[in-house]
Amino acid sequence: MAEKMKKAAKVLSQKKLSEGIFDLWLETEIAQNVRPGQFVGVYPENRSTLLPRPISICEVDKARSAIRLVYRVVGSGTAEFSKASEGDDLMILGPLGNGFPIDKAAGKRAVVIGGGIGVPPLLETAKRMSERSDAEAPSKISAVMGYRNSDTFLSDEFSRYAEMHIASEDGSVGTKGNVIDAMKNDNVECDVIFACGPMPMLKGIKAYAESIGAKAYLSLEERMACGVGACLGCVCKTKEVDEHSHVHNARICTDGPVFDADTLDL
Amino acid sequence: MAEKMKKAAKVLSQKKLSEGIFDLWLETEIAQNVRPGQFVGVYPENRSTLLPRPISICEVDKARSAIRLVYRVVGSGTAEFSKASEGDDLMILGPLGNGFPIDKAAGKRAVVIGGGIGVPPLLETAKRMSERSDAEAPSKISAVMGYRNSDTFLSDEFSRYAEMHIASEDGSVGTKGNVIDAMKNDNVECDVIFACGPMPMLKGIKAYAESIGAKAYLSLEERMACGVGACLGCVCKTKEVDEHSHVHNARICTDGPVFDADTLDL
Amino acid sequence: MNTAVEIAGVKFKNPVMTASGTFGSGMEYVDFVDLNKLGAVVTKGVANVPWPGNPVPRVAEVYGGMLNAIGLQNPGIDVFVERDLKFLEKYDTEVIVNVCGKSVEDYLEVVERLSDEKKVSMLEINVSCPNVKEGAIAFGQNKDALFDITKRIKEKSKKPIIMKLSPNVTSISEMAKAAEAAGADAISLINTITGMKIDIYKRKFALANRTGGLSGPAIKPVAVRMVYEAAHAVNIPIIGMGGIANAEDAIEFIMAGATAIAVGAMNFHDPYTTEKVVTGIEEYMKKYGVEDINDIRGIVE
Amino acid sequence: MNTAVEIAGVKFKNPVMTASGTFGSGMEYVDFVDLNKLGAVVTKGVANVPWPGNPVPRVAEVYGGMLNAIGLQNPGIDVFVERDLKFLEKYDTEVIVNVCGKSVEDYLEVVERLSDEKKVSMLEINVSCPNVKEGAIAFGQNKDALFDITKRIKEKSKKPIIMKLSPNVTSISEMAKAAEAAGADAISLINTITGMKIDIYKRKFALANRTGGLSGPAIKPVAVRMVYEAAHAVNIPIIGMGGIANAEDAIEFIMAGATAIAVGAMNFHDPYTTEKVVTGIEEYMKKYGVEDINDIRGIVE
Ligand SMILES: Cc1cc2nc3c(=O)[nH]c(=O)nc-3n(C[C@H](O)[C@H](O)[C@H](O)COP(=O)(O)OP(=O)(O)OC[C@H]3O[C@@H](n4cnc5c(N)ncnc54)[C@H](O)[C@@H]3O)c2cc1C
Ligand SMILES: Cc1cc2nc3c(=O)[nH]c(=O)nc-3n(C[C@H](O)[C@H](O)[C@H](O)COP(=O)(O)OP(=O)(O)OC[C@H]3O[C@@H](n4cnc5c(N)ncnc54)[C@H](O)[C@@H]3O)c2cc1C
Ligand SMILES: Cc1cc2nc3c(=O)[nH]c(=O)nc-3n(C[C@H](O)[C@H](O)[C@H](O)COP(=O)(O)O)c2cc1C
Ligand SMILES: Cc1cc2nc3c(=O)[nH]c(=O)nc-3n(C[C@H](O)[C@H](O)[C@H](O)COP(=O)(O)O)c2cc1C
Ligand code: FES
Ligand code: FES
Repeated sequence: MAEKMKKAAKVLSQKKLSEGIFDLWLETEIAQNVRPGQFVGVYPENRSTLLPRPISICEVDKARSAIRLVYRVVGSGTAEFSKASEGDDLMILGPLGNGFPIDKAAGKRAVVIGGGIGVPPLLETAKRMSERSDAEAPSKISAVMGYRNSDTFLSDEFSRYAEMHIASEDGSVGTKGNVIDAMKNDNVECDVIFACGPMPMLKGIKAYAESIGAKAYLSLEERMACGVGACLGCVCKTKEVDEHSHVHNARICTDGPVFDADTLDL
Repeated sequence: MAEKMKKAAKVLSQKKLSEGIFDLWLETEIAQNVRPGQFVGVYPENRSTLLPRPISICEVDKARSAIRLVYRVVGSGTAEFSKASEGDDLMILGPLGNGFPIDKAAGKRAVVIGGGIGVPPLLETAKRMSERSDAEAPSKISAVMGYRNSDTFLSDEFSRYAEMHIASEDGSVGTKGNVIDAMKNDNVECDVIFACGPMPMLKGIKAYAESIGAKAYLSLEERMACGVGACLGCVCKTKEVDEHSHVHNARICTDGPVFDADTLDL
Repeated sequence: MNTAVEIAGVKFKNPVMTASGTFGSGMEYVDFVDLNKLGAVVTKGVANVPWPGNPVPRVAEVYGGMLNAIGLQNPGIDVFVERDLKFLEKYDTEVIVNVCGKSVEDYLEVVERLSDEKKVSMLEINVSCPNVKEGAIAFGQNKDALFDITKRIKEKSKKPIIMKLSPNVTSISEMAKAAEAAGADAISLINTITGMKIDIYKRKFALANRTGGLSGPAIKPVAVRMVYEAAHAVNIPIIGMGGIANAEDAIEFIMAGATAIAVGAMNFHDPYTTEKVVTGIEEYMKKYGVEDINDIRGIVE
Repeated sequence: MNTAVEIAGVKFKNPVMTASGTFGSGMEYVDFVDLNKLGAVVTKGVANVPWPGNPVPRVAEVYGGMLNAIGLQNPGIDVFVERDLKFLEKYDTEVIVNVCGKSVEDYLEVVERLSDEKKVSMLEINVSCPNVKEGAIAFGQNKDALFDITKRIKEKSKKPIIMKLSPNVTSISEMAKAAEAAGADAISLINTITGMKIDIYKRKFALANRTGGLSGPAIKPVAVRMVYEAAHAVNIPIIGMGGIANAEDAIEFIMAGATAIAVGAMNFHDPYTTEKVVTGIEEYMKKYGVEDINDIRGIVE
């Protein structure tokens, strides 16, 4: 696994992607060794807030040694990041977590599913799968993205790598409803799921995958302090006794954020 | 007395005056109603430090609605201020304190005495006296400035308003020794003293003024919290019971920073 | 929309007060704040006679707050009544006088002296100042002593009594219960937490008094917890304080169980804070459809 | 220049340790820190059997620090010895094992189990975790209970014992004296201060456990004061912690009377902190002509 580091990363560009959502490219050597679904901790400058903000890696550009973060402004940390512009430095900790096991999709019909601000990490996931050599590649890649309304940020980029399906809560785009509704509605073919989004969506996917006999790998979120597995702040419940903790708990930051849905007690 | 306010002030210019000493012009309406010897509280952006930094007003430019601060970088607040540049905003609280009573020098031989980073507030003091109409003006204005070495920041500007005398600890410029040594050495004529600098210097001046029968007005420093007379953090000892506190304590931020030396128990 | 709260029969137009010792008698903040807009002005602690307080330095900045060891400097009750109280008479706001003393008798003298002052709505009894050697804190760290002094003050006072509790105790619930059992009309908390700062270059304490009271945003989580614990231990109203910087903080205290709140050290960071908190609470209520501020008190259980 | 310190006959190459629970067993920080450079690795609390800990959210950020209510999740002593201790054997650093329990018997079981483990230099007994309902904190907030458990552990343990004290007490001096009287070889302080955070928009506690322990720079002044008070109350060595972010903070604790210090929450802000503190202390000593770190211990009186 790539060595973790905390280092300054230079802002290559930042733009507003849609209301309250920002699109940030950072130059960092972390880019050289990243798996899709991994994340970084971004540190605010504001010295009254000391913890890193976990943000998924949305895309990687090895040639420029750059990673892309797409994030929503929700509090003081993300508000601060949104003000960074080209040439500024941001301190980041990473690469963190395990990432999506895309080799599990070799020869299978893979579906990446994202809900709201869970969409970003699936872009690199879809991209990597699409770049694989024939033997390792999925037989098909679909993307199912759930949004609140017609603000379907990033969806255009997914269509480069995957067959696109959209669900929107207000029905303004694609299927009215959630991602499962879209899957059913559009008859999305599916052997393996890689998903990230709010907990109710993930629970729904776990149940749906079980019902159709597909495998699902879910990326979870939890409040974090260390980001490196030391504080035991960010656990989720596991069905079996976890190998590291020896209780029914796994660390999302280190053993996850991506888990085989079958191992989780959601 | 001018109403106090806390407002953003725009940086008009900032330059390094000498090693670790910065010269900052701020645009602020406070400029319209300032007395020499008053100060402002400057707030760091760094949200882990919440208290205002008291900095004396070194010069006023009413036409530009601007005040000048000359300060030494000693800690995190001043270090941060030193990085501000044209167009930046700094939050300031002011005008604070009473200022030097320059009317007491009408028709008298006035001497402004500054030591180290106590020099700045005396510049506006000397300037104002020099601008007074004949009846109110001192009969003579001298300036005695004490420095560590040949880095005699601001001294050239004093020579516009006052007869200049310099003392340096290492003897590299002017009289070797302190400001009293320079006064004696240069036979500086003196009826009224306005002084600001380290406590040992102020004690020396108080004693010297008594010995030659001159009046002395001393500007004191103390750790402050509120800057407006509410917290009672910044007191100095007074000979008599103070009118406000009803004990032998006066508030430097509000009853001072300038005190008639005769009223102080230094 | 109702922002008024009631404590011991006294009606405050809103729950926003000034924390004792951080706002003088209001006089020092009139350039910044319209005192008429505040729920109450809580004055600096006053004793039966003038107190000179501690040597300087009395204040020191620390991460997210400050230490103070003022030592309750005050001009004594006579000057206070003549000057500060007279000044406050001009304003349409409730006045709570913070009372300090070295012995029970000291407190009683001030309490009696204020009992007939019309402008005084309540008395806040400071038994929790960590910065004076005698009396004061001793009453605030021992539940029997707290019970005793509360009872004796209640016997004498014609004004409702707020006991101001120290956070430097093992169990705030027990202290709150002791105050309630002795008849206190309300409690306020927290006073400052005892702290220390050393200048490693000068090899000296930052404060002449060595220790001082920590206040400011740094202590807010401790204060919220203690307000919550106290609110679940007693039935008398609670005035919450400790690091309040804005309306969100104020509402956090109210949701933890406080009937009113006070702004302390943050007045020094932003002298407009108290008024901004008043406005901010109204905005929150409007935005989230809170009809009556009393409806959200203690709502997080 | 000497940076080595000694506690109960154990020699530490420098006074810099990791605060229990913030550094795992060191394993999680090897990408950032050379464990060989540290005075000691203090491990996460371990019990006789695995503990699942509290429900999430377990951590919340606050001004200048954080709240945690991990609830002492741990894999139990067997796994700890097999895996964590084995891992630490590779390093040339002292190992202090933090021990938790719900009853005296729980503690004794772990203490006995570790008594013959070569790699273990000392045991730190956590009687001050505010986040578990049973046991633990009760021992840390009552001086008789503290005396009793300390005594019983001392009778059984072949390793020197550090009692880790809670700051949530009226008098830290009394607690320190009780630990000393019962035979503790050293004390460490402070554990976290109990705090609370409420999300006023969700109208929920930020932590599932409601309350959590406050740590980080926000608590440093309280920690320094308690180290100072304890150092003046007892003669056994003190390991100081609470908000240490850099070498200056570390030296402040040492000047207040600590023999060694530990870095906790600030590891999360900067995973290199511990090593930077080691280097920074050396630089300070060089610059200010301190020959032996032991010369500045408790120098500010
Ligand atoms: C593994 C992981 C990947 C994530 N990837 C993304 C992403 O790609 N894009 C994106 O917009 N968001 C992502 N999030 C959520 C993101 O971490 C939060 O929105 C962010 O931390 C909020 O910080 P703030 O200072 O703006 O908010 P504040 O509310 O001011 O933060 C206060 C504290 O709470 C924490 N916090 C707040 N919300 C969350 C949350 N939802 N999850 C975890 N911690 C939180 C903060 O980190 C901080 O410690 C991810 C979270 C996790 C755990
Ligand atoms: C009335 C008055 C006028 C002053 N005028 C000037 C001036 O014109 N130029 C100048 O360079 N300096 C002046 N000073 C000193 C200046 O206030 C301090 O150097 C400054 O506050 C240091 O802040 P810091 O954050 O850089 O230092 P830090 O040491 O990080 O500050 C920590 C805390 O200590 C306070 N503090 C530190 N040093 C002093 C000090 N000497 N006096 C009061 N508080 C202090 C800070 O305000 C802050 O609250 C004046 C002080 C007073 C009281
Ligand atoms: C400078 C200063 C002076 C204080 N003086 C008093 C006082 O006279 N009486 C009192 O009961 N509390 C006093 N306090 C405590 C405050 O009223 C308040 O309880 C405490 O500061 C916590 O609130 P904060 O964090 O908002 O400041 C003082 C606090 C400060 C900072
Ligand atoms: C996430 C976390 C977990 C902790 N776990 C333990 C523990 O298992 N045992 C213990 O004695 N102290 C534990 N502590 C307390 C720390 O060791 C330390 O005493 C406290 O955090 C103060 O130091 P700091 O401000 O540097 O973090 C924990 C603290 C944190 C933040
Ligand atoms: S955030 Fe510390 S273990 Fe995951
Ligand atoms: S700084 Fe508060 S009274 Fe002077």
